[in-house]
Amino acid sequence: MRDIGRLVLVLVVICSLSAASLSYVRTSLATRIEQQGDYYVRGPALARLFQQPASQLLANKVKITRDGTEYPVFFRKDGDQVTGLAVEAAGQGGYGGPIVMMIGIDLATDTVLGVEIVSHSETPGLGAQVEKAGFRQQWVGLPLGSSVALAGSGGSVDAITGATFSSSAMVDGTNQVLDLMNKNRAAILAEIAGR
Amino acid sequence: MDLIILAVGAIFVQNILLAQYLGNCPFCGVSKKTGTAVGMGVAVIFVATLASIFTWLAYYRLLVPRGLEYLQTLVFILIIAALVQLVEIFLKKQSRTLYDALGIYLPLITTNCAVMGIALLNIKHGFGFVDMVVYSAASAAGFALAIILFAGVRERLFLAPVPKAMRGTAVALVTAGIMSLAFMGFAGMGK
Amino acid sequence: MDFKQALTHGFWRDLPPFRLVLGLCPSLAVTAAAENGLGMGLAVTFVLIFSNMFISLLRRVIPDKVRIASYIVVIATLVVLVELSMKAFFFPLSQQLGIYIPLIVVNCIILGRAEAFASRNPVLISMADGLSVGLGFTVSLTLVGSLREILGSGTWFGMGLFGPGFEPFGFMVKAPGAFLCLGVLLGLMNAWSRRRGEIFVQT
Amino acid sequence: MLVPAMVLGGIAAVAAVALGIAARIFHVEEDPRFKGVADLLPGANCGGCGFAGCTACAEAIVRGQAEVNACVIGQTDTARQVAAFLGMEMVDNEPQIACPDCRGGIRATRKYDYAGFDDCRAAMQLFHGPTVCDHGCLGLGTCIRACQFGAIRMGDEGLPVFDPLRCVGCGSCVRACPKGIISIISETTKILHWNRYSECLAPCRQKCPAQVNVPKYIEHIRKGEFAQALMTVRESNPLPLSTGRVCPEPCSLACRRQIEDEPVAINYLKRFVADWEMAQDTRLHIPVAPDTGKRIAVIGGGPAGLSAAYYLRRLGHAVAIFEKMPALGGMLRYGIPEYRLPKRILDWEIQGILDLGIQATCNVELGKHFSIDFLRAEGFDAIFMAVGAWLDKGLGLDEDGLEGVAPGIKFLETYHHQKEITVTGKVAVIGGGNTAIDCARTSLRSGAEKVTIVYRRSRDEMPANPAEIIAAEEEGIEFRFLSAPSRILSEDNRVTGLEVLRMELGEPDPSGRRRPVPVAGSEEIVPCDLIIEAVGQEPDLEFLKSEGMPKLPLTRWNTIDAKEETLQTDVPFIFTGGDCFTGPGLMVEAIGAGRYAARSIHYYVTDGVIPPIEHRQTDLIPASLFDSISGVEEKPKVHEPIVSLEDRLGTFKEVEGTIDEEDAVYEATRCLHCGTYCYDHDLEEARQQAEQDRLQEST
Repeated sequence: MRDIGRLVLVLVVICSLSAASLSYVRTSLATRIEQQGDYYVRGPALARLFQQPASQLLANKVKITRDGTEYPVFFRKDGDQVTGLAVEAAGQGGYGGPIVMMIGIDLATDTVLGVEIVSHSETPGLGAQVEKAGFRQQWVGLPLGSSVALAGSGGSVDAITGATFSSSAMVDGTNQVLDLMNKNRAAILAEIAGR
Repeated sequence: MDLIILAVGAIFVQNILLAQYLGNCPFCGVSKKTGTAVGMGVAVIFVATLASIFTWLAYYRLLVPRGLEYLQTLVFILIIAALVQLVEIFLKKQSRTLYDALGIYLPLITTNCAVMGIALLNIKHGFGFVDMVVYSAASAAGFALAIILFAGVRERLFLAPVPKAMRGTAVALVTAGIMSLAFMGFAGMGK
Repeated sequence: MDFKQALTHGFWRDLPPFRLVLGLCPSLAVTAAAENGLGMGLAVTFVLIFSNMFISLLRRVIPDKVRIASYIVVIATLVVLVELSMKAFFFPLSQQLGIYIPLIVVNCIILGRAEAFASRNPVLISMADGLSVGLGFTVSLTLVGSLREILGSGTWFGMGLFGPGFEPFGFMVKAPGAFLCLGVLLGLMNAWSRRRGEIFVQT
Repeated sequence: MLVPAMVLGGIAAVAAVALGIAARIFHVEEDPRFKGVADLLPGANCGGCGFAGCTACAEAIVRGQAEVNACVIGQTDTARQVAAFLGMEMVDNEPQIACPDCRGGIRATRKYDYAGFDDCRAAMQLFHGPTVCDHGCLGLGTCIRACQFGAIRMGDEGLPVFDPLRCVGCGSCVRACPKGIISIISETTKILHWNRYSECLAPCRQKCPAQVNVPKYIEHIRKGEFAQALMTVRESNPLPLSTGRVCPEPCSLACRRQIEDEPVAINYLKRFVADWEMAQDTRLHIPVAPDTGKRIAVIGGGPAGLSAAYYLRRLGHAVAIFEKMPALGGMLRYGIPEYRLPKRILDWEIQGILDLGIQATCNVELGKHFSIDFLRAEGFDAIFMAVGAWLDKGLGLDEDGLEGVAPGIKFLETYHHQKEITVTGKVAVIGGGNTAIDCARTSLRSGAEKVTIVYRRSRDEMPANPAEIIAAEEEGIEFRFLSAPSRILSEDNRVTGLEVLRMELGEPDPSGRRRPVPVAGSEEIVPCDLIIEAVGQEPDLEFLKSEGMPKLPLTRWNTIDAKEETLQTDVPFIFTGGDCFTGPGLMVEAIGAGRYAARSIHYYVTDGVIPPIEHRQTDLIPASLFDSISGVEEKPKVHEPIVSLEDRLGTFKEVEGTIDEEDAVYEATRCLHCGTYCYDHDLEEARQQAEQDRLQEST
């Protein structure tokens, strides 16, 4: 039994040391990792949404947590006035996993500016067509305060042929954002103001 | 229905061996005889499913609540290694026949990237529990399918007049490439 | 094995994944582009050098029965370290390599070298062995990656090579191309060894 | 930092404890060597070896299904450690490798011309292949294509040639060959192998009681590979130095060359390679299998005992020899005189056998100092009884108590013990065997005036080696053939003469020799002072009556009874062989019996069951005894250097010398390398013919 004791001890010590050192590294690198992620993953989407270099926008970031899900929200300021938001959401139900998208919102008109794909793992040539401008054009100008649905389910969004799963993941992500905006608009603005 | 589509997709379209390149070491090492390949395939189905369940639980019940997602690699490999060994010890004592048929392949699975890969993919895809179980079993079944088919081909290949330099692993890889090409034909099936 | 041998054997005699048929999965999966191959190779090299170092240092401390388990933990720790650093400093690459980075843990080359070499040799020579095998692996991966990228996308390390008229051989960057490319390279290498009259066993 | 450390540490602890407990609860008894080897392997479980993980690979290695260097990760270091652990040494030139069992090739006669698909299996479909020989190689090279390691190429003689350095013993060629003539051979399989009718066997190889692969070692000699030649001999004969000197060469009686020419001097060649090793004074490495943990007692250190001990040791068992006399060797030492087999050479040879790790105790006699029960109590798993046949048969002529009458073996034995014994006066030796000649030549060297050999049949029927008879004649020994002793004349209890009766040859008796019939009234007196009776021996089985002996049934010839097929006696753990089983026989028969018993004992102690040898070859295969050889030119046989007559008489110098290297290689070229149906016509001519055929085909 003492034999086993020694084995267990050695293993536990090694594991604990490794976990401790890793958590140290992780803590020291955490900010940088997040910045890198924002820069490479969200940056391009943001830049396209607001038509301005991402570097000006990446710092304008808050995180809103709702129902256990965290939504990163970026904002655009004209002077002191917050004129636009970009909310990121993960649309569930995609063929290769969730589709992460960013939805731009024009606060002046209360409409959707457009949608950009942050990341996806859909099949090239099929689900990957969600990236195509033609498909995404359907988002421009959607009013806040409602929800969307695929044409097949009586809604307004035309799905991509052969990629129903990907399309419905897009709809799912959009509805999450619309819902968040409708219910938490004040809280978000307060959070931004608080920075 | 969704689950069936998920399964078909995992077996054929995103075949773990031929499309995701996971588990190639045993694919080349253990595919020399059909019998061995069958044993290995079945053992992988069993272990991959079991390991996925445990790693999934560990990830969502242990790591996520404490914000330790970055430790997943470490935790997963520990769990898989311990689990495989436990199953092996248990089988050896309880059912020698089962052990001789499947158990002997268990050690090979610890370092089989297919098993670890499936566990990681489960997390990456963000599956719920049921989806996860189906996906894991189906992916492993895809592995089994590919390795058994491949072993059949290799048995024939063994006696084929292959140029000397291409004998063995080289021609096996080329064959795998052709099989992979065939599996590409499944693209678009499922979802 | 002396020091010089330890430093050089990874480049031909035990060149992975060709001569030492191990670590096939990453060789196939991440070599769609030369850059990815290089990155993966370097990550493996890093892990190899340091896993060899730690294991060589700990070889007298670790009891035999938990040897393998301890090695796996050491390797996994290093892999997570690589994963984290890559995310912090080479983010796009880390996205490209995806789950194949954590899968370095189960790459037999590393555990193999740890067991076959580091657990029996002093620190410096073990690190030299790690460096040699790791760089050999890097060279192989970069080579496969270059071939596949040039043929499959018409670029090399992202630089366009042929101009717009080139219709890429798209098959090469997909899974079948990976198998085919590796198989043919292996065959060529065998043919070369054969011509040199080397005796070696390719299982 | 604490939380992750605790989480991970916790997981590790749970896993380790669970494993520890499981390992205890579900513990399974296994061969400890599995674990030992598995611990030496990398444990990476990569599957590169083709086995299911390192444990499976370890099991395969221990079982001998995989080579010690099976691991692709571990490379040479691991292989060496595994080998050391298993008690094997890595021997570069003796791994488990493929061996073709056909010597035919282009020499084989064709039934028809085959122009089909270039594949042996395809050719097989058509009347079992185009060669006359049923089991011969078809030479289309399917095995070459099956080999993944490039270890096989087609040789000049139309036979696949195996490169032992490249061969890994994977067995793909064995599976590919439709004729089943390739086998994976390890040292163990070689030792356990006995000829079968289904094999391609040269007549000499069939005839040799020890089944030495004669053509193979001769071929090695021809190529100058003396070490391999000697190792080939040692596969079935551990005493090449002694056999090379005293063997009467039954093999050469079957030699096909004698149809047109003199037979090949097989024994000179054997003696040459054996002496070659001794002249180097470095012993060749003899591989020994890993220890099995079984213990075998060998009673009797003669040729049968030594041979059994040698092979049992090489199969991995622990062997102890118990010898009654002060030194090992049995009849070789005490029955064969110095001038035929110098003791110095015998000692060197026996030492080589003992060096394998065999324990030998001399001066202990069964029944007097120890018993079978004692050996069982000591933990011996099996016993090999090879006590020989040391009891001289008498003539039944009231010779008891007379001074001047000596039994043959007793005479030689006494001679060995007291080197200074002198023989004076006239000596009559009765008998026609080698013992009689040995007695005669020994007494001549010890001072006898005149030596006469009295034998009741004619010279052609003498069982002694013809060479010995000639040598004895040269030395001036008188032979009285067709004379049977009828009465011993004596004065004052001292022998003065021997009355003999002339004989005529009548009808053949069951032994095939013509029965001598006495001619009435033909009595003659041979005056002599010493009569040596060398008319036969039988085993001295007094010990069977002692305590602690199980009951062993005897045959009617007063030898120990055992099953012919296994040499197992009625007491399952006791095996027997050699003279005490067959009655007095040749040394090479005893050597064969020793290996045969080793095979039975090996299976008995490891598996418990001794598998019968299917189609075991006992008689010569008629097809192999072709009676004409065409295209063979006469080439004179070499002759051994022989010590001059003056030097021989009065000394015990070794009479025959060893041939030199040049002669040995020349003599080796005289071998026809017979198979069952094929032999070297004239290799050059056959080659040219094959070349012409090939040219014709291509045009």
